[in-house]
Amino acid sequence: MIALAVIVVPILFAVVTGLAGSRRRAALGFGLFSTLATFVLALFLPGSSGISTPWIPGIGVTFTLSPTGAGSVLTIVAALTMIPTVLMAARRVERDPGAFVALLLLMQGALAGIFLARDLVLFYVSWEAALIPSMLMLGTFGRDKRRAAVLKYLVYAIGGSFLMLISILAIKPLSGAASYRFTDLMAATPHLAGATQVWLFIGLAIGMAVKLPLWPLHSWLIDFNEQNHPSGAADVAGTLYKVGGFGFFAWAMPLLPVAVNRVGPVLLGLAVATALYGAIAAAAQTDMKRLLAYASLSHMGIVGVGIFGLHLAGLNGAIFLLAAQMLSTGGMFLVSGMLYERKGSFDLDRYGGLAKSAPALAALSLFVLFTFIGVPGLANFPGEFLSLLGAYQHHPWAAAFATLSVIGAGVYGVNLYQRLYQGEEREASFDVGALEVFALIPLIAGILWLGIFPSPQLSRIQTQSQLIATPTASATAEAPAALAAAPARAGGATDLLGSTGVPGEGPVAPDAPLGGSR
Amino acid sequence: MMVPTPYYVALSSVLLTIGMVGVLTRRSAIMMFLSIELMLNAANLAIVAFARQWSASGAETALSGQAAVFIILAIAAAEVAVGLGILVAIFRHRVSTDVDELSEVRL
Amino acid sequence: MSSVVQWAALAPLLALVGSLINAFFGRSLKEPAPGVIASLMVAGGFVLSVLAFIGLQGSDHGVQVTLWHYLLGGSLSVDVGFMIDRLSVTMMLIITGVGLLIHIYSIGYMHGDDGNSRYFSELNLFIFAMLVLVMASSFPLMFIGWEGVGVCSYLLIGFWYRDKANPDAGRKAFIVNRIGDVGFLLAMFLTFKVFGTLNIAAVNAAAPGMLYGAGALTAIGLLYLLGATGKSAQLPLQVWLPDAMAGPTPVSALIHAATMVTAGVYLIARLGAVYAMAPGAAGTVAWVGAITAFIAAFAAFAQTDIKKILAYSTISQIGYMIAAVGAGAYWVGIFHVLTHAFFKALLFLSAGSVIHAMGGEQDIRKMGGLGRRMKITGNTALIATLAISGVPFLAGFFSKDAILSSTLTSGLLAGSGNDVLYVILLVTAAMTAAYMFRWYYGIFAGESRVDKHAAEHLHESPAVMTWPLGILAFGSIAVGYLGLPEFAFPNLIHRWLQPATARVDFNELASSTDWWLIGLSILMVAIGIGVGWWVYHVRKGAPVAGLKDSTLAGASRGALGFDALYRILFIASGEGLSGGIAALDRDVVDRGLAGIGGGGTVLLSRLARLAQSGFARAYAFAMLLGVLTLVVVAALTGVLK
Amino acid sequence: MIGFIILAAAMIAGAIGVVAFRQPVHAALSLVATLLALAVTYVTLQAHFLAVVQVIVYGGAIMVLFLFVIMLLNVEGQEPAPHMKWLPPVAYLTALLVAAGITITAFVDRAPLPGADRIAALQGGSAEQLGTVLFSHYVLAFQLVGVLLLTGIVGAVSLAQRGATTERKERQTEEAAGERELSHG
Repeated sequence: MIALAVIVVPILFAVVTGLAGSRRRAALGFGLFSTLATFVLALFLPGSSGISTPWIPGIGVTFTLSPTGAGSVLTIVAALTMIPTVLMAARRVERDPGAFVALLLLMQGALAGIFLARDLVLFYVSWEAALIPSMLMLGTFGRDKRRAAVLKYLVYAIGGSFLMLISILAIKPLSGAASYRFTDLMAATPHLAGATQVWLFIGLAIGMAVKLPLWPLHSWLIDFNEQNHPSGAADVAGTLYKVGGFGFFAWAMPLLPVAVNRVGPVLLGLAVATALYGAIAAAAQTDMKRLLAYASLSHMGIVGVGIFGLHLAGLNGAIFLLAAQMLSTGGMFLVSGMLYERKGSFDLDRYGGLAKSAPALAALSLFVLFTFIGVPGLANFPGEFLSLLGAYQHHPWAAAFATLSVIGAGVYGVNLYQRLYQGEEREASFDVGALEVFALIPLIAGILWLGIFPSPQLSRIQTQSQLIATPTASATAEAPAALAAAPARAGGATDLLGSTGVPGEGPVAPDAPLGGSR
Repeated sequence: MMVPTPYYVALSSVLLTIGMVGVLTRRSAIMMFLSIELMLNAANLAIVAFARQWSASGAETALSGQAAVFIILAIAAAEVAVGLGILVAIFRHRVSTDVDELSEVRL
Repeated sequence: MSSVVQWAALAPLLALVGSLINAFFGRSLKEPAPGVIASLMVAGGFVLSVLAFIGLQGSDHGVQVTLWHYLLGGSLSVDVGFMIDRLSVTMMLIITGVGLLIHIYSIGYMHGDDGNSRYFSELNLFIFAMLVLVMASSFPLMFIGWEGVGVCSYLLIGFWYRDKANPDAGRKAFIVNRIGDVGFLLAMFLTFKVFGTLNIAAVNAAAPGMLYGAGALTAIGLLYLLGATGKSAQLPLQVWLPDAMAGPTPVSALIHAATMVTAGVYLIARLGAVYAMAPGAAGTVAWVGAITAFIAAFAAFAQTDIKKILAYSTISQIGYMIAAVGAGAYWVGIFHVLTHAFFKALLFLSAGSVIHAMGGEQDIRKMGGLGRRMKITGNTALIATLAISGVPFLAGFFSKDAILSSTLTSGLLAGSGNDVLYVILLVTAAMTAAYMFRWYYGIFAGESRVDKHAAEHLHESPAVMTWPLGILAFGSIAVGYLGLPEFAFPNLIHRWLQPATARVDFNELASSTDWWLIGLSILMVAIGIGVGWWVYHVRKGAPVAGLKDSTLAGASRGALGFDALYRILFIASGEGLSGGIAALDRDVVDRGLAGIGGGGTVLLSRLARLAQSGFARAYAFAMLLGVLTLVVVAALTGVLK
Repeated sequence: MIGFIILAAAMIAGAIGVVAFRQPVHAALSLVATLLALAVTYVTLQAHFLAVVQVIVYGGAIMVLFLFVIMLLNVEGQEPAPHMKWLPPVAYLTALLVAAGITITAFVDRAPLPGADRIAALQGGSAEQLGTVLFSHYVLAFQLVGVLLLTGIVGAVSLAQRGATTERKERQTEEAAGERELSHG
């Protein structure tokens, strides 16, 4: 039932906030209460019970929600990210903040629907429902050239969704599944003929690749971020909406394993291209938002590498990275909004030396930035690392190329920091206010939480990763089999050390008292 | 002597197309309306003819076609009432029933 | 027993707490509180390390402390856990011990800087990351420390961020290090593929069971070497370290001389079992080290910046260490890390003392004769110079000699040209002595070239700075005796480290040959010192006079043009590529797709607009056309049936 | 058959009249003629009840409404359209094609038709029979039509009423203004 509440509460509050009109305090109050309540509810998602009732029985559509697996992780993190976003939106949107907050809350409800739905049609409905608020935010509150951006966004999104819809409509009759429920589909679709699977998969893949986004279907993202409201709140919502990877992970890939084996390498190649392309293009940007857009495109490429690498570690990592980048990319966009408030521009040439008059903002930005570029110990790293590691196990060269994007991340990351905060200060500015600190605290807490203790979330994700058929170990591990007399496994490391008697690393004291959180 | 159904259908089609021509060539909304009524009745004729054709199957719903025509008649009555109401309102506003002048909905 | 050792796991935590205290409350603390807090935290870490050191005396085995589960995915499982064994404890002692002295020194050096608390926060964060690096029980955790020290290095190089050159240097260091990190990442991926685990101990345990010289092991070795070259400033990634001298001098001493840059040496020593099975990789390591040592020593001759000379010297000395671990003499590499930590930290801190006294001047052409005004600094610098030059009975002599003999006798390098390596390193030893005496004479001896204004303010540094100098000077002499030549004397450090490092075979030499080799290296050092003394002292050549305008001098000054080459090869082409891709995306991918889609749509919409005349009768006609179509279809199907 | 031909001729003549007459009143009356002929045709098709309804509802109520409106608005005949001069000829041609197509289809389609004897035996179309069907199978549709009619009435009334009230108000203000002028004058 909590799963339903996580969807319904934000939507109800969106209606209430919308009805409250343009009163700023109402928007702030309702918005904060709703996001906090949703976050608390979301924390109880793991372990709660799901829902499954018939919805449109005539065509086998059910209303099925499941608070397990990757969806619950993403829902929790998205709910956390929404708190500062609503806070900033309610304070910073000049005209009609109530409508903006209402749209954000609608977005949150739809996102929770995407993450928790275990019925393909319900998933699609949520997927399309999220499009409306994100489009309205861009179209109503965006900057000067928003009309072109909206048009481009809609063309890409609807074009993709249309193909996806065709596949979704076809998948049940073709496979003879009992309903659109995931478990029913899963019982039938993997047995479809190869060619059928490929066509169905291509339809789904195009819709999801637009949202991932995968090169060359990414063009909308850049304009979307550049033209959104300068507070950055709408960009955060857009970042949360980069659910293409989750679509592949939760639906397209488990349902159509044969197609994944055939089409997967192509998608992996595109993902590698996306990762490198985004990182390289980001280094040349002079507009903060465009830079962030390209950089997050590069991260999405790594998500793709993890997913299409078809290794459990990579699958876990990709979804984890998706969750972590909600916090880090979201944080970067909020920081960009804070900077815009100080200088009234996103042009990096107009910045410099801000660390002198805004040292705390510099420190907080640097923290989020380091997360963003995947410095280990922080939230993005486990995801990036596992994604690339997983892909490497089956496709070493692809993963090696994708790993080069790490260098690009270093380049655009430190360039950005240097151009914003270092050097001689042009004109004095002011340091973070209480609002901004309160906005960044949840994000930083989340970053530390995910960065230091990733394994509970990873194990939750893994329950779902296992549904995707991965190539068996024997097919890929020929090298170690030939090389290793006794390949060690992580779990058995201690035993191995004790028995082999290598004069090297000292054997491990079993059951060290400080440990034991396994 | 029974007149076969195709004759009725042919008659119906002639009436229908005459109505169509009326809709297309007359500019007065009243005249277009009259033509539309004509087309409606042409369709009714065809339905009644088909109803007779298929009622021969002896099914329980043999009179479905006639029931449909009955309902269409009722709807036509409502349509005419509202349509003429709109017409009167437009006429009050514009002192004309020329539909070519009513092209404001164009972008 | 082992519980004492386990407490060492708290050492990183202490440093982290110190960093956080200074980050959050440092600005409201009055000097010297931030420095004192930071120093106390490091002192706590040092005490814990000493306790662990004592605790490990009796046992050959390390202690593995597992804290919590970090990563999982299929068969991959990584814990956050520390491995405290003799190797890591040795590194911990260096980090916290030398680190503590440098922290104390910094209290005096950074006095009055408005970023005081930020400085100590970042310095403590560095200690935290470095401890994590050496204590990590698994590669990903080690990588956290590995990049963590890189981040701290970036922050501290650009500490005085207002001068654009400093952040530029920090950026360069960060990016070059990231290139090395790619090597580290790929090495981890391959390690997992080959060994099925990322636990360091498990990999080391499994490696001896592998095929000797297997390609996969060589690849792993080379990839970790790439990581090591980035962090330890070895060829081809050595270019960042000289620029890194832009940071405060104690930072150069701690990060860019004593600890962080030796991480590569530690990594290879830690993975000794893998390199011991991969002679190709080990040979490459040794060669990279030897060539770097030579090139950097050559580049040190023509530098005029007091710290850049030391930076090139550091690169050269790390080259020695890398050569040693490449030869499989892991204890020797760590031994040189230890001795180098003392005398190089001492050199940097002496240089810092000079810079402090000169009011920020770093050009040795404007120094000279300072030993007379700054007695303590001058004398400690002399001890350090003698130690690094390899003068007998000082620390550098013992460790350098061990490196020379191990490269000559290593069985692992049997196919990689032992003797050539030995000769290169021997010549480099003479060069080291020569350029270090150029440095010493240029600053502390001879005539004063200090301008009048600066000369008036010349003063010896306060006690908080000179005491660490003294302790380090003592260390620069004493620690060498831990590793007396093995063939004749008890060698404490080898015996201590042996259980924690992999075993590699070395050829036995006759005892007399050993003595001859020592004599040879003493001779080379004597030649080096003699040349330095003659050129820079007796002939009173200004530090740059001897080599002023030759091509050789130019090559030395430009460090063989690596910077210039990379600027063309990578920076210019990288910027070109980046700009090109950005333009491609803007003009081709975006406009192209938008053009095809948008242009087509516009065309269609123009056509469609023709139909939308706004005349109701036109719409009716359109409907009629539709009816006609239906009828025609129906008629045709009817007729044709 | 002869009866059918006469009825068809009357109907087509009436239809052409609807389209061709200039004056709306003439056209409306011509439509009445067509509808009455249609009612007779319904009788030949055994739709007795519908024939009656056709006369009462169509020929009576609806056409009277039309005539009222025509008289009320005083609509007169109009000149041919200035726009889309190409439309009438094209419309004639298209209409001809449609009629031809439907006729051909109706005669050519060889779907099996039930025998004429069984059709002759059919005695449906009385009020009782139609009522039975309407109130059993199509009761929901029937009810909905009732609702629709109600809506139509409300809509028509409100459309008419709104115009009326605004006019009344305008008239009142004019009168008030006139009175003021009078009092001042």
